[in-house]
Amino acid sequence: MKNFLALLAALGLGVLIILSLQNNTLFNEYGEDVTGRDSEEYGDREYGEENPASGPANIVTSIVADFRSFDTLGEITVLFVSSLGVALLLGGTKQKRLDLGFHPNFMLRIGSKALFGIILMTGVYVTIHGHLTPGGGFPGGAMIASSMLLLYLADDTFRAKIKGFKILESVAGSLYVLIGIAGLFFADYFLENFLNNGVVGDLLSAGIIPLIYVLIGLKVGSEISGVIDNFLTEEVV
Amino acid sequence: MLQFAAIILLMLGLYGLLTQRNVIKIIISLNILEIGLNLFIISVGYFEGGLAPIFTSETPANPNFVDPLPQALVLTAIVIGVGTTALGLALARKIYQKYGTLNLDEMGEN
Amino acid sequence: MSAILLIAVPLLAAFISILVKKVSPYLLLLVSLFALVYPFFMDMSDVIIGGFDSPIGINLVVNKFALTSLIAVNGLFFLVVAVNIAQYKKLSSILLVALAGLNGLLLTGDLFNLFVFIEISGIAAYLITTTNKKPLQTFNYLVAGTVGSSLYLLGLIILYNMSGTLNMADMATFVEGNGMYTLFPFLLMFIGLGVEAKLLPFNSWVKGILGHSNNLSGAMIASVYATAIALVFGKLLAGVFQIEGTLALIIALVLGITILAGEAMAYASTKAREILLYSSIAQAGIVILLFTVGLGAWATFFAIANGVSKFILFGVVNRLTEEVGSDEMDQLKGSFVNNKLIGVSFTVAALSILGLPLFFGFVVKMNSLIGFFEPDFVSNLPGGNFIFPIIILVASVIEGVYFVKLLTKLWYKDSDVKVNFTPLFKYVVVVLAVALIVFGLFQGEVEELVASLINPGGVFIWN
Amino acid sequence: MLDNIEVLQVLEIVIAVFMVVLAFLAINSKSLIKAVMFLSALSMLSVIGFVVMQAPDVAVTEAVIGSGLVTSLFVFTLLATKKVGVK
Repeated sequence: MKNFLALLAALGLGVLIILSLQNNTLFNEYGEDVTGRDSEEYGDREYGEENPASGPANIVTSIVADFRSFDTLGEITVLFVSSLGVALLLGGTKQKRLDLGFHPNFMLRIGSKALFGIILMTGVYVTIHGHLTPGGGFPGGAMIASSMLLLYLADDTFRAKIKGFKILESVAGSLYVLIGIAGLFFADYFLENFLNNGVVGDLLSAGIIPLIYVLIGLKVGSEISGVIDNFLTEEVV
Repeated sequence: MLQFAAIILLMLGLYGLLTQRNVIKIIISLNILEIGLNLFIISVGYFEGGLAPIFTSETPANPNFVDPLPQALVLTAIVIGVGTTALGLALARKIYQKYGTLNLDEMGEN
Repeated sequence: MSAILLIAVPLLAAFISILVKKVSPYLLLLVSLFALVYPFFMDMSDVIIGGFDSPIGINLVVNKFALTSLIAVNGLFFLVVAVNIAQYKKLSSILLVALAGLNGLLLTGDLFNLFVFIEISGIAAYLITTTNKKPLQTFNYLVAGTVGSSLYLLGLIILYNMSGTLNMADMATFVEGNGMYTLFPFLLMFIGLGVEAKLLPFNSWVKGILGHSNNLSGAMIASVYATAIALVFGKLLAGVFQIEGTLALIIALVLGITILAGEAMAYASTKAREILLYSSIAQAGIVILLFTVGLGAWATFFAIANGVSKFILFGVVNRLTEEVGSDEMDQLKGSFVNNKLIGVSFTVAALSILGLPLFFGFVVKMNSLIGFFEPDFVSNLPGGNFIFPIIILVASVIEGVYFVKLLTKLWYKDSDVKVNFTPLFKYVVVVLAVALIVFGLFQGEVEELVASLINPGGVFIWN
Repeated sequence: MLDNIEVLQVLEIVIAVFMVVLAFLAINSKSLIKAVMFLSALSMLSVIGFVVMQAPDVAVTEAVIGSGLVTSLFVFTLLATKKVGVK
């Protein structure tokens, strides 16, 4: 009976979504052109243009870190508060490494350490090129955290220096807000880009956006590393 | 085609949430719901023949980009999803510590 | 001065506070005091973020409604923090984030940005409830909240697909011209927010959370968060979706059932905390009903009066429970005999919710009911002019029965229950109770204040 | 010879079907670790879906976060609650 009701609810949701979409073009040819939407103006520049309104060659980046940067500030706050929560729930004074049930052999240890550097570099690269190519602070930061994860897997007694993560996390987050407040003073608005946008497509372009993305990368990286560390420990009974 | 899959994933996620009695399974259902939602949001911005919204040296004049806004929204949604999943899993461990089981029916309290 | 500082400063403080653990409680107190005072000195103009005009960028909407909400919510937040922080120093950073999230909810003018702030304040709320030491109940809250916000996002995206905008003002224009098509997405968003606002049937988490609440989580969720979410509902219902016709009727009926069911369950319960939590479900229903039928100005003050009363009620009952070890009414018998001052304040808060004359609650309840019968009030519900005032009156009668039952038990003569309240808590409770009476006595002034919220065109919020 | 658009359409259908099947398996599988693996595979397929729909940024993020980190968090939780038979 309960399953039947659940099925009914799920079916109802699906049918209603489809019904509510019928009066527009989604089901004929996916969505429509961006014409008529607010997002028309987001891509309003050309490759090689000098100092446009928003600098990144990657339009998604220009939305994430420029037009709607405030959303992104909120987003890293979500990650921040959930990493605090994980630490609150799983952290404690008496902690030991979680027993993973296997001991890494020689190959795993050496291989992981070799991979650690490569993944870390990839993460940094993805972060720095976020305004030009797909990627940016979030996947870059997550890659940095994955490289930390490898260290944990390579050595079953490894514990990272949580304090270092905390400092990084705090400084990166504060700097993001401070850059926003700087915009209030150097330009007119919170989080406004107060540097020259440069040439679309250059590495050193897009004003404060690469800076913001690096901060996001560091913050996401340190937060997720902290979360992983908390998940890989348990209280001493 | 993918938007139908997205809607079915949404439905499956909701169904799982309503029927599953295991804490981990509930979080899995939540993740399925979120993947469906993310695919759905992207499909709202996509149209056939659209280009990925990145300027390169080969971008033609007057490029026909897909809608970049939903993509930015999904980036936000994915990160928020990780946050809630991590928190849910941490709570799952606390629940296990307290009740010795992950099954809601075996906890004797509700 | 820009309203953005109300969000930026708490966030900055939160990021810094994890490094300076020792001083973070003071930082929290300082920032929440700042957030309480700042709205009085704020410019009344919309704020643009990032230098791009809305709808390209995100904007904050600052108007009288936002100011009123900010003062009420930040005021309650400050009091809750001031009373409880000594006991919960560990949560300082999380509470700072919660403050930023709540201010963001009340200020933002962008529907997706609202979603982000719902998540921020939501996650902070889950973490505040972990202090109950009931992980299973917190988990249920987390799942319910996450599903709710996912449904909100789904509805929002369907609307974006139709209208191409995420900005509230632009969306309001679009909805006005395309009322019928926006029905289902609006319903999804309504359900999504309804989870947080404790509306039936999405409130299964409430009992687990508030039924086991402590000083901090009880006051936070039932008073601060409840007020904030109700006002966000008001912002959307009065500013973006002016619903009417069948949809309004369906929603109003759901709300009517929420009200009556909440009151009935409160009547049936014998536990003090459960009575209060079911009563807050009913109150949330009334506030949102008032917003739905278009009595926004009084609904705002209804929410605020309820928030103040719930602060006192939950604060006192949680302290009693902590000391006595149970929240069964019979166990708490006579608690007030040795704590007369607290008892009187509690009684004032309960009677104010009930809507007896002399109290703030009376002024708002009476004026809301009168609002239904004003000649220029055009109800957007068929037959709404009569059914809903009657529902509210019936609800008040049931409230009367169980509150009197609760009060007589708590004032019972012979008792050996002795509970010590901290002096600070005592002062705060007494000051709030006095405020309830003062606002009740100066009825005319309150009415003028509320009238100033309504513009000549009858449009209540949008400028 | 199939042209690009047709290949894409076929790919879409295949991905869509597999995603639904994987989601169904993830919900109905008895073993928790298998359910987590199905979820991870589902997330990986959704990455291809994002690429097909011209959203490379989202694809990269989902690949790293969704199918990488989230899966590892799930596995660690299962290890901590000793529900997996790894020893």
